[in-house]
Formats: sequence, structure tokens, C-alpha cells
Amino acid sequence: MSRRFLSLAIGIWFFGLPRTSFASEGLNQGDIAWLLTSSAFVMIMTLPGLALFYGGLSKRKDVLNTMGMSLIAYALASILWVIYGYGMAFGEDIYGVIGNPGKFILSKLPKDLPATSASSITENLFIVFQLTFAAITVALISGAYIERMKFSAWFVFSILWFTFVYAPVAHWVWGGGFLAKLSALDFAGGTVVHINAGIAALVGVLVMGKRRMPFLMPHNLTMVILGTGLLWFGWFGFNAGSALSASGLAAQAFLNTNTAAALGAVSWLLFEWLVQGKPTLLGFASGAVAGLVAITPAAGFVNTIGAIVIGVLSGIIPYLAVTYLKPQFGYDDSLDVFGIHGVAGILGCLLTGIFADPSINNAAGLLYGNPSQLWVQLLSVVVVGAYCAIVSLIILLIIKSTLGLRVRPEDELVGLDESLHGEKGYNLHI
Amino acid sequence: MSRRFLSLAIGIWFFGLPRTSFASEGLNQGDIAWLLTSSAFVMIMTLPGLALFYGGLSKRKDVLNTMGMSLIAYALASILWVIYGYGMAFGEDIYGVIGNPGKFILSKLPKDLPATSASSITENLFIVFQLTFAAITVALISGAYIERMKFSAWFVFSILWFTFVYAPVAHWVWGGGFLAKLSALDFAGGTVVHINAGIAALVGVLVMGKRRMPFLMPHNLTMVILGTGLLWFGWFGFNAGSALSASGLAAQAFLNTNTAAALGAVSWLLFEWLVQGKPTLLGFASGAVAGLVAITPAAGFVNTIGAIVIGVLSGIIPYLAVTYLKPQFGYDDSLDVFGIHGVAGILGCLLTGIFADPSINNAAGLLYGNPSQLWVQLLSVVVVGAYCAIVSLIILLIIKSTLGLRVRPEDELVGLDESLHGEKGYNLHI
Amino acid sequence: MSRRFLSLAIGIWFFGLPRTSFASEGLNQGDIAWLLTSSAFVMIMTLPGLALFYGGLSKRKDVLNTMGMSLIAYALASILWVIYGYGMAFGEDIYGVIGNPGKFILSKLPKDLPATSASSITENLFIVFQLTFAAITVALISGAYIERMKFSAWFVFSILWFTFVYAPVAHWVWGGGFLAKLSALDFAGGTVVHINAGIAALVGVLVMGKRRMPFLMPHNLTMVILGTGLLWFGWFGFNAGSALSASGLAAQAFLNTNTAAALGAVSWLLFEWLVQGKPTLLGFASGAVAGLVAITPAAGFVNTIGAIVIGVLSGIIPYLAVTYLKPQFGYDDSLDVFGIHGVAGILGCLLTGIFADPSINNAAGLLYGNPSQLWVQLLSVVVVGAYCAIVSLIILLIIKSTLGLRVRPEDELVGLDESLHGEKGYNLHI
Amino acid sequence: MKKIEAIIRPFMLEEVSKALTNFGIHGMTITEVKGFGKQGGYLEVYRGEKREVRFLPKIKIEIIITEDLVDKVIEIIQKTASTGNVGDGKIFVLPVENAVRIRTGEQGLEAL
Amino acid sequence: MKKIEAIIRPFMLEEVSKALTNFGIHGMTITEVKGFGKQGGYLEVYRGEKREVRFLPKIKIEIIITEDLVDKVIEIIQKTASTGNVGDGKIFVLPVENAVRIRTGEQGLEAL
Amino acid sequence: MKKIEAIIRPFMLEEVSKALTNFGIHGMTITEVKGFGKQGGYLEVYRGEKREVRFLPKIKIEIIITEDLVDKVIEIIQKTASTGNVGDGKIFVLPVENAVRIRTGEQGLEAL
Ligand SMILES: Nc1ncnc2c1ncn2[C@@H]1O[C@H](COP(=O)(O)OP(=O)(O)O)[C@@H](O)[C@H]1O
Ligand SMILES: Nc1ncnc2c1ncn2[C@@H]1O[C@H](COP(=O)(O)OP(=O)(O)O)[C@@H](O)[C@H]1O
Ligand SMILES: Nc1ncnc2c1ncn2[C@@H]1O[C@H](COP(=O)(O)OP(=O)(O)O)[C@@H](O)[C@H]1O
Repeated sequence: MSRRFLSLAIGIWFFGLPRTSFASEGLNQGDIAWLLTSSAFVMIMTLPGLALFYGGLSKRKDVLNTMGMSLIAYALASILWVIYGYGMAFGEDIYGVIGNPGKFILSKLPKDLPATSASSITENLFIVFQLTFAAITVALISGAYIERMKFSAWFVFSILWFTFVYAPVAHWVWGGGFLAKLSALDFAGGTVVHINAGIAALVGVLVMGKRRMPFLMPHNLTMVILGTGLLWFGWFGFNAGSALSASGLAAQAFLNTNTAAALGAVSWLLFEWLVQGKPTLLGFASGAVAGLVAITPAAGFVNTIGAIVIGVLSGIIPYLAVTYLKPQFGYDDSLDVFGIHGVAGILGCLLTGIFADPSINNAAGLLYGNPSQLWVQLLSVVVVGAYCAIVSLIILLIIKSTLGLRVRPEDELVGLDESLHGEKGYNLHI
Repeated sequence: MSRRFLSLAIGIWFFGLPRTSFASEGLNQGDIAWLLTSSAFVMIMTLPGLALFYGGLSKRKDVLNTMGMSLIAYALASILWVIYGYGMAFGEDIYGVIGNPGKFILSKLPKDLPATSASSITENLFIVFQLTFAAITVALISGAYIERMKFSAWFVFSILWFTFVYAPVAHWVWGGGFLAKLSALDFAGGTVVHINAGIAALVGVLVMGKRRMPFLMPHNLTMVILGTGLLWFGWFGFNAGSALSASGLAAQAFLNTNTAAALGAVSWLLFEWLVQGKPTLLGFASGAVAGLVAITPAAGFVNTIGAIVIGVLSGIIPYLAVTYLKPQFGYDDSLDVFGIHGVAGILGCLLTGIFADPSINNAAGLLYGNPSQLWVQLLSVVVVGAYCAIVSLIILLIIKSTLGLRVRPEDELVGLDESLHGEKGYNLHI
Repeated sequence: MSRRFLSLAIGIWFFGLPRTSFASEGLNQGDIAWLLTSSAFVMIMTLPGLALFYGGLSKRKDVLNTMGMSLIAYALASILWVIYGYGMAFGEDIYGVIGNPGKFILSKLPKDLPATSASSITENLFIVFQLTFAAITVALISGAYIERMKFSAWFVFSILWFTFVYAPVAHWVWGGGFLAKLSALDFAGGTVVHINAGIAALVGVLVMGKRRMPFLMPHNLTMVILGTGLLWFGWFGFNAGSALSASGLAAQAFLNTNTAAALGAVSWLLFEWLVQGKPTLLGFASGAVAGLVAITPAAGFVNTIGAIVIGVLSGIIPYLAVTYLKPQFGYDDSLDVFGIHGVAGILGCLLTGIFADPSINNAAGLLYGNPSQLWVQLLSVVVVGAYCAIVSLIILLIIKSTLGLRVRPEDELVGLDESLHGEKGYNLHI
Repeated sequence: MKKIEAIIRPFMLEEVSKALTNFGIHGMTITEVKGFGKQGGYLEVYRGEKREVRFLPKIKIEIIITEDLVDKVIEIIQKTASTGNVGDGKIFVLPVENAVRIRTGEQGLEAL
Repeated sequence: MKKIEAIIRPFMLEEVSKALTNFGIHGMTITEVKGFGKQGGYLEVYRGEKREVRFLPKIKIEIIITEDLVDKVIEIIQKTASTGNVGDGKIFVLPVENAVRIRTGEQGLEAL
Repeated sequence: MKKIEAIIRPFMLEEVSKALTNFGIHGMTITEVKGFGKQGGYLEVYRGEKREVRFLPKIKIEIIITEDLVDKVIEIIQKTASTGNVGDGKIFVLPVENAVRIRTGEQGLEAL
């Protein structure tokens, strides 16, 4: 039922081999300890990690609103996940499309029940861990929408998108849905989290149109660096926690994550240095995040060489997307959610289909004699991308024609902190 | 002797049932791993978590002093705890009132000794974990006193309050004292930490009188959000670590913690939106902290529905306390330590007596047929509140008549950073 | 092969006793969980911990460059470690001088292979954990060089110093090299990390000469406090993780770490209060870091009394070094890397030779009847110091005569953020 | 010589300074200030405590120019900085008696 | 028209601006400045390095008003901003030749 | 009475103020401003988006003094603040009609 274990079942059916060398016979406190820790790590990615990363990149007059979008997304997803989200994503599979939301967490769930019969962690722990993924995915989208959107519209959008996009897609890929059955590889959320968020971001900015001041003016880059650090740190829980065990696989995912992030950061910085004459810290931060995104689907499938290649490419391809694609097409993706999360997510998803090394996790990519995996990966990109685009569009149009999506132009100029929240980020005069 | 194990003993005596499904036969590395992690998590709540939360809410000219109060409280408690604090709180019980401080940590303590014979973690680990609770409790109080108090007075207050209030109360509730014997429920510190700090806060501001500039002027709300994030993160160690094991109980406490925090945040924000017309980020942060406080005593006793109710109420009752009670009575609780920690602490303590679900942790509240628990909870609020109020008052009056409590009025106007520390928070001109 | 296990082997040969009570028979998930966690903790020390600590201490116009030096050091070390660094440090010993770099991580490494036959954690996990130590060591040096150095020069310096200083020294002390064979005690990196970085710092500032504005003007002390908090937090992974197990030894190291940090902070603050009339927050932070540095080599060898003495001294000796030694000799160590890391590192290394208590970890110091240990400690200080000084000097002179080390004077005045990176830390006007 | 002091909305600076540069002004100094005027303030509420914020962020532009340019410069600023809403700001003209270029020591009109 | 420039202590702003508003002044601009005067500075010590801080935070209030109000406005500021201690600040009066309201283009007295 | 307004480079403040104090000036006010002049700006690039930054950080020093000191003060500032490079800044002299010391209410020259 649960994500890794399900793909384990499929793995066995596919390859006739057990997936990890740690047989889980009953609960294991070591695995539980690591998953408790990982859940907290993923939580810190959104609150305050992402909030700081995005907040530092926003204009000073919009910093609280920008941070608030991440915060409220985290809180709403937290609440909805325990009420029906987990059921929709990981409940009993209905035709490969959705989980049975009847499995309400509100109904009695014994606290020591294993997540599955083969599982070494408890189901309530699996709920917590998965919750943090749902929350960050919604929050990620906000980076594209900032400096123009009504807070009420974002509030409603978060709820609807969580329900009608995140939960089903999580079910398809991790909860036993049709993509899981096709054996699409997504170790920690390249498709479910990053492509999903990136596409929703793109659709949203097309629907909303440009900001009045459509340029990047990071009001506090030290805050961006702090946010990057917390994201990087938390990502170890995101990726190594997705092994669902304290194991050599988790360690490999950890090492791959760090390697790809470091290479993404350095290659973006060097590429920019070459092209534009100066190495920037924002470039370092952007490359690190791109590297982290790209390694996400691959972390528990590739070896170190795979991680190195993924890292290098993720410092270059998203750079090109952000620097050339965006101006070319003229969409106003405020903080490059599509350019970084969407593009690096797709990159990572496809490269997983190339570099997956069966000695790591019993899944082989193109380079290990399994070219069909690449097609499956491509299919999952297309299917998730298309579904997300369509449903996001519908949600946005409904909100646009009821609440309205955008604030008044004068509120945009004055800044959303003052106009929507009646607060100021900084009061430095007394 | 140690806190959870003691209540376990009582639990067995009461219900005739083992408390967790993980029998601890000897040390367990998984449990140790989680408690090492949890100790670090609770540490980060104070330093820098609380320091940032309080520092961001202070005026710019007082930011370092405000942060410094938390820092020095953490450091002093760290030192005193290993010298005599642990002994007073968890040493051999003397008439239910205090532990035998003869159990000095300085005396030889074998590094692999289990905390109790039934315990799966070592005693030195239990000491570390408990240390972080003592430290944050003292630090919490400072939020009420800021922008007026002498640093020397705070230094001495920290030492005395730690010794004469924290250590005894911790003994009563967790160390085998009389409240433990009455089976008062306090999973992670609603009474010992939050009510205790809240009452000391209230008494202190009444003794010291109003500031010269008695209003809230948060100089950096992004810092407050960062602080909130670190508190939320660390609270997972606080509450889920209090299971003293990597177990389903820990996971349940984790889930309850996140649920209540999210609901506290959202309900405060929505309530404020309704009443005052705008949703504020400070409201979100305040509600999150109130939710975390209120779930603290309950985290390992209630089920998810209990956590939801506690979360919703903690976004509303403390809001009313802060917005109506404080102006009504006119006390100058600078950062609402009483209004948030005191009020939400009492709320959570009582609700634990209502919602405690025996299927979680063998303790039943009113709703599960045990109305007497509510009385025990009320009793523990009253006893701890009264004791804390009286002893805090004595300590404050002694300091007032010797060192003096308040800085000179002109120092207050100029700001405590310059006048007491000769430093400035920010030097942004070069 | 791996560091602790090697010293275990020596320990047994020396004392004829097993080192820990947890015999590692096969992998243990609890130990793995704690080491995964510890690796993330040490990572956060550099990125963003150290970057914030140093960044807050720098002038506003240099903040990004200062942070960037730590960031790029972390990323470069991450990359080089998996390519050849680990092999050089922990590969098969060649004449006690260096490891065999043939053990490329790029070659196939089974993900579940134990680090050594006796080890309870996997080798890929050991690689990750050790990686974070290499990274922070390089980053530490940068604090001495800021506000004057070319970014390109730092980039190249990081690579060369990592290769020719860090990797060999790590091999000598931890990887089975000649100092390990002499049984020099360095639990978590007093010699390898702090003395090493401190000496390189001193040599570098002598080669580069004074800054145009050679004074300390911390542009954001709240950032320094945040950085201090993250360092303190991460240091639990640094020191308690170095037990390489979730055990009573880890807990003892944790407790010692916190105790020494708290005492370092309080004694620096009190000493300054006494001498200069005001207690400063920067003093608290500096003392905390000095205490953490000094306890690093000792954390898993001394008992609590040892930790207390080390803590008190580390708040005073480095204070004197920074306040009197530096002005006396007139070198411009921007952020006192030598004065704090170097001096406290030497202090801790020697005190380990005095206070090592055999009941903690089977190693005895002077006070426990083994005076020769102090000589071994002194020897390791001298050898590492001399080697580091000479090789660092050669590296710096090579860079000086090719790329050049320093920026142009006008770039130094305008600030390195603008001149080298074309970015500003803060854009607070819109 | 005169000094033009214009108080404008912060986000109008870009356009105003572009217009002035195009006209040929190649020296000015700006300051972040806060203004209070007919434009209503707004309410900040921190934990239920209401504070009226009457001082709103503005930018002050200072330009020292020769007398003959004053009218033209005023016109340019007035046109580009105006949104038609209360709070657009004000322009003031003050007499200046001398100017010195620090780099060279030149005085008077040559220093501008 | 005259310009009143008053340098006051930061935490006096609230009272001064209230008094001025009550009197009927409905336009002013403030700037965060740093002042150096008879008031002694204080010592900052960073890791034993002493630095005398001579420039202390002040607020500059600028008000452009008609000539007849000058004396009254000075009196109000002087009274409300005074604490009797060194460092209370100064008030200066400068001539102003013209004023323009950006929103409407009105000139002279009407622009105030 | 005259007002000297000098725009200088930020890191020249220390020296200038020291020189002025030595000369006997014991009152001045400084403001962080941004200046635009002959000095070229520089390019900031955020994720490939280029922005020319034309306004560079400067410090404005304001000193109100009696007429007889003006030339000497200008000379001191000009000398100590000059690096010889474009961007060193400017000094302006404006007329001042009155001064009041807030603490005492003294007016005119005595207030300085
Ligand atoms: N008398 C004045 N003296 C100084 N500054 C003024 C004066 N009147 C207005 N200002 C400045 O001009 C700004 C705009 O003025 P306001 O009255 O709000 O709008 P408008 O100029 O459109 O009528 C104010 O915020 C203030 O900074
Ligand atoms: N001659 C001056 N020119 C400009 N500003 C001045 C002058 N004298 C004083 N000030 C400003 O007034 C403030 C208060 O002056 P100070 O001499 O400290 O106290 P007081 O005015 O009470 O004698 C100074 O900090 C400075 O900002
Ligand atoms: N006409 C002017 N009005 C107001 N400020 C000016 C004027 N010209 C120059 N400045 C200020 O003086 C600074 C230096 O001027 P700039 O032309 O760059 O160099 P320089 O004075 O050496 O020729 C500018 O940044 C600006 O702040």
C-alpha cells in the first residue's frame, strides 16, 4: 500500500529479487528513528526553509506575503492530509486512479500498526513523512505567483490543488496507481513534487499575467543563502528518508544528494562566470536547488557517477531555461519555479531512466540495458504534466471568475505586506 | 526514576497494562539515536529558535539584549543542570517534594548505564534530553521581561528560578514527586514548562511595571518566522522525543504536534481575518506557537481528533487573552508569554484530562470515562501555578531590593543593546 | 581502516580491552540512523551555519563574498572527496603517510558494505560523514582571509589545500597514518580540523597583508547569533556522531560538548564583563565557539569534570589571544580563525592528554597516570602545525605569483560583493 | 544655482530618473524618507494592538542645477512622477549659494 | 515659504508629530539620520577592539510651511522634543522659493 | 548662518569627521544616501537578468555653521574626502535663516 513497499512488490514481480538487504521483520527502532528525523527534516524545508528562500528573493515590500504563502500551504496541507489526503493518496487503490479516501486518519488507527505487513515503520509515521511531501509541493508553486496574487485566492487554490492534483498524482506514482504499476521510477518525488509544482507554476503565471514590476530584485540574499542551506539540509531527509529505512540505500541516497547539489551549485556558478563574467551567489544557490531537484527521482537508483552527471547537467540546463527560455516566451514566473523545479524535475526524471543502476536498487536504466525505462519515465512526465496543467487551469479559472486572482494594481505597487496583511517585514527605525 | 518510566510504573499499577509495545530489554540503539536527535532538536528551539522569535519581536534597539536573555538562560541552565539540577529533579525522591541532589553528575556515572533498569536509553542521554527542557523553560520567561530589565538581574534571576522553581516542579511532575504519584498527565511539559514559565512571566511584569514604550513593534518579522519554523521543528524532538523511544507512540506524538500547530496557526489567522479584516503573519506564528504549547502535555495521550480540537481552540483562546485580557488588566507582558504560553499551557493541560485516549498511552480522560483525570489536571495547574507565583515573587523582590530589576529610564529609551552591551544589532552603513 | 575503528584496534593493542560495550556484529540500523542524522548536522554547520556566522561578522559590503567562500569550499570539498579525497585519507595506508587514492569512490562500492568488518555502519555512510568534516575545515579558514581575497584565488586555494593538507593530515590522525599509530587522541577533529584551519589562517594573513579597513565591524549580529546556534546544534553531530554509534559514548560526547560550550560562552562573557565593563553578545558567541572547538578532541575521552575545566579555560585563553596577542603582533586575522580555532584547538588537544578518563573510552591522560599521552598530544600539535604551515605557505605563494591573491584596493573599498559578484546583500529600498 | 527637492513614490524613481537622464541631468542624490500628508496612512495590527502608520515610504530626490533649468526639471518630475492619486508628493525649490567638486576643488557652476 | 529642519531624538517623533498634526500641520517628511554633537558618544567593543561611536541615531523632520507659521511650529517642536538633556537636537530654518504638488501641478502656496 | 551639504564616499566619513572635529566643528548630521553622477554605475545580474545600478551608496554630511567658517570647512572636507577618482562627491552651500537648540530654546548663533 505504502509507496516504497508497493514499488518493492512490483520490483519483485518484475525482477524476481528482493529490493533491500534489510529484511523488515517487524518494526525496527533504527528505521523509525531515521524516519522520525527525516520527517522533521522535510518539514524544515518548507517552514522556514522555502519561506526564507522565496522571501529573500522577493521585493522587500512583499516579503511577508511571499513567506506567508509557503506557511499557509504547509499548514493547510498538514490539516487536509490527516483528514482525507492520505486516504486519497495511499488508501486502497480504485482502478489505478485514486485511493479510497474512506481510510480516514480520523478513524481509529492503532499507533503501532506497521505501514504494511512487510514494513519496519509504523503507519502513523509513514503518514507524517508523506505529509511533509504534500505540504512542500503546494508551497513550491507559490514562488511563481508572488507579488500579485490575492491571499484569499492562494488559500483556496492551495486547498483545491492539494485535493485534485497532488493527492491523485501521489497515488498514481507512489500509492499503487497506474504509473506505479508501469514501474515508473521516482525515488523521492521528481514527478510528484517538482514536475507537478513546476507545471502548475507555469499555468498559473500564464493565467494571471505579468506583475506590475516584473523583475527579480532579491531584497535579502543572505536570507536566500540561509534558505538554501535549510533546503539542502532537509533534502537529506527528503531523499535518504525515502529509503524508508536506516540502511546502505539511505546512505547512498544521502551521498548522491550531496554530490548532485554540490555539482549543480558549482557548475551553475562556473557557467555564469564564463558567460557573464562574474560568479554570483544567487547562481550558486540556484544551481544547488536545481541539483537537488534533479537528483530527487534518482537518489536511490543511481550510483555516484550517475549523481555526478545529473549534478553537472542540472547546473546548466535550468540556467539556460531561466536565462533564455523565459525572456523568449515572456511569461512572468517570478522566482523561476518552472525554470528550476519543472525543468530540473523533468531532467532528473529522464536521467533516472538512463542511469538507474540495478546494483543500487534493482532497477535498471538505459545504460544498464533497459531502454524501455526511459520511455516509462517520459510517459510519466507527459501524463503528470498534462493532467496537472489541465486541472490547475480549471482551478485557476474557477477562482479567477469568483474570488479573483490578482490584487488591485495599486496594492501591487505599494506592496502586498501592507495592503493585504497590514504588516511590515522590517521596522528598523526604533 | 526517570520521567516516562515513572509514569509507566504508575500506568501499570493503575491499568495493569504494559505501556508500549516495545519492551525495553537492555539498551536499544534505535531509541538512543532518536533521543540523541531529539535532544539536539530541543536545543535548537532555544538557541537560536526562541532567541530569534523573541529577538524579531523586540524593537531594533533591544534586539541583542532580548536574544542574549535566551542565550544566557540556556547556558546557565546547561551548567547548573549537570552540577545539581538533574539531581534535584530526578534524584531519589525525598517525601515527594524534591530529588536528592547528592546524585551529582560530577560523581562517576558509567557512560552505558541505562536510565532505569527498564530503560532502553542511557542515563547520561536522559540527562542531556532533560537538560534542554530546563533550559528552554527559563528562556521562555524572558519574553515577558524584555526592554526594561537589567542583564545582571536576569542573570541572577535565571539561576535562582532554575534552582527554586524549575527543579522542584520538574521533580513533582516527572521525577517521582507528589503530582506524578497522583498520576497528573503531562507528556512533554505543559505544566512544568509552559504554565510554569507563563506564571513567572506574569508575576515578573507586575513586579517590574510597564516599559517606557509599552507596545509591540516587531523590528523584523522575517526573523520571527524563522524562529517559529525552528520552534516548530524542534518541538518534534520536544514532544515525540518525550516518548523516550523510537516507536509508534513517538510517531503519534509527532503527528499530533504537527496537526495542532497547523490548526492553531490557521485558526488564529482566520479568526483575526474575521475580526480585524486582515490575516497577519504574526497571527499565524502566534497561533502556531499556541498550538504547539497546547498539544505539549497531550501529544502522547490523545488521538488525532483530540489534536484537532486542541489545535483549533489554541488558535482562539490565547488570541482572546492577548487581545482583550491584557489591555483589560493593563499588565505589560512584552511578548505575551503569559497570554500564549501560560494560557495555552493551561488549556492543553485541561484538555489532556478530557481527550486522553487509553488506546494511545493507557491513560483515559473525561471522554473516555475517567472524569477524575480532569480534576487531577486542574489540581496540577493550581498547585504549580501557586507555587511558581509565590517563589517567583520572592526571588524578584529579593533581586529588586539588592541589584535592582530595571535599567535607568534613559537607557530604556536609548535601547538596551547600546546601554547594557555596547553593541548594535546592525551596522548596515558600511 | 575507518577512523574510530582503527583507534579501537590500537586501543585494544594498548589496553587489552574492548572499546565500547556495543559489540558491532553486522550493521545496526540504530547506529546508521544516528550517523545519517549526524552527517546532516555537520553539513548544516557549514552551510548555512558557518556562512552566517562569518557573514554576520563581515562588513555589509562584503557579506555575500564572505558567505560565498564557505559555500564554495563546502561544494568543492564535497565533489573532491568522492573523487579522490576519501581514498587519500582512508584508503590503504602507504608508509603511514597517505592513503591509497586508488580506492576511488567512483569504482563500484556495494551500498551495504560495512565500513570495516567490525563496523555497524556502511562504508558509504562513513564516506558521507567524513566528507562533512573535510568541507568545514576548508571553509573555516576563509574567516581569516575575508574582505581582501580574490574569489578565484580562494577557489584554487580550496582545491589545493584540501588535497595537499587536509587529506594527508586526516590520514595521519584518523586513517591509520603515523599519528594514529602513536595513539594521538583526537576524538572529533581538534588537530585535523581546528589546529589545521587555524594555522592555515595565520599563514594566509601573513602572506596577504592587512586589509584596507582592518577592523571588525559586524554588520549583523543577529546573523552571528543564528550562526552560533546552528554551529552549536551541528556540533552535536560532529562530536557525538564521532562515536560512530548510537551509544552511551555518543551521549557522553553530547553532554560534554554542551557543557564545554556553555561554560566557554559564560566564562568569556563574564571575563569581558569584568575586564571591559560590559557583557557582550559577541563575547558569548565567541566563547561558545571556543568551547566547542576545545572540547572537540576531548568529547569522547573526558568525563564531565574534564568538560567543565576545558569549557572554562576556552572562554579565557582564546579571549586573551584575540585581545592581546593579535594587536601585539599586528597580523590581520579578520575573524580570529587563528585566535579562536587555532588557539582553542591546541588548548583542547593538550587538555585531552591531561583529562582523558579511561572509564569513558579506554584512553588515559596525565591525571589518570599516563603522562606520556600529553607528549603525544604535543607532538601531534607540532607535527600537524608545522606541516600545515609549510604546505599552506607554498600553496599561497604559488597562487600569489600566478593568479594573485588580493583584489584591487578600490574593489576592497567598494566592497567585494559589488566588485567580484555584481550583487548586493540587501536591497531594502523597494 | 538652485536645489530641487522632490518627494516621490518609491516605485516611481526608476521612471523619473530615466526621464531626467534623458533630458541631460547627470547628477542627483536620493534618500529614503518617510512622508506624511493628505494621503491616509494605514493600520498595522500586531497581536490585536492597532497602530496607525501615518508615515509612508517615499524617495527624496535632490538635484542642484543652474537656475535656467529649474522650470524644465520641475515639469519633467511632475509629469513622470504623477499617478493622479493623493500621495504623489511634492517638489520644492531652494536657493544654493555655492557648489564644490570634491575631486578637483572646482567651485561654482563648473562643479555641477 | 520656509523649510523647518528639526533634528530630534528618534523616540520623540511620535509626540512631536502628534502635536504638529493637532496644530494643523498636515504635511512633513522624515529621514533617519545620525547626529554628532555635544552629546557624548559611546564605546562599542567587538572582541576587545574598541570603537567610539560618535554618531547617534536621530530623526530629521522637514516641513515646508508659510512664513507666518514658522514661529509657532518651532515652538511646538522645541517644547515637545525637549527632554532637557544634551542631545535633544536642533531646529533650522531655510528659505524656500517655490513648491509644486506633483499630483496636480499646482505651484506656490497652494501646493503646500 | 550657512548649511554645508557634502556628499562623500561612505568609507571617507571616518577621516572627514575626524578632520572636522579637530578643526573644532562639534555638530553635524549625516544621512545614508545614494548618488548618481559621472561615476559609472555597475551591472547587477540576477539569474541572467541584467540591471544597471546607477545609484551608488554615499554619505551626506550636513553642517550648519556661521558664515566665517564656511570656506575653511569646505577646504577641509574637499581635502580629506578626495581620492582623485570620479565619484568623490560634491559640496553645496545653502543659506540658513535661523537655528534653535531644542534643549534650551536658545536661538540664532548661540544655538549652534
Ligand atoms: N508641507 C510639507 N512639508 C514637507 N513635506 C511634505 C509636505 N507636504 C507633503 N509633503 C510630502 O509629500 C508627500 C505627499 O503629500 P500628500 O499630501 O500625501 O499628497 P499630495 O502631495 O498628493 O497632496 C508626503 O508624504 C510628504 O512626504
Ligand atoms: N552644527 C550642526 N549642524 C548640523 N547638525 C547639528 C549641528 N549641531 C548639532 N546638530 C545635530 O543635533 C544633534 C544634537 O546636538 P547636541 O550638540 O548633541 O545636543 P544639544 O543640541 O542638546 O546641545 C546632533 O546629534 C546633530 O544631529
Ligand atoms: N547636480 C547634482 N545634484 C545633486 N547631487 C549631485 C549632483 N551631482 C553630483 N551629485 C552627487 O555627487 C556624487 C558624485 O558625483 P559624480 O558626478 O559621480 O562624481 P564627481 O563629483 O567626482 O564628478 C553623486 O553620486 C551624487 O550623489
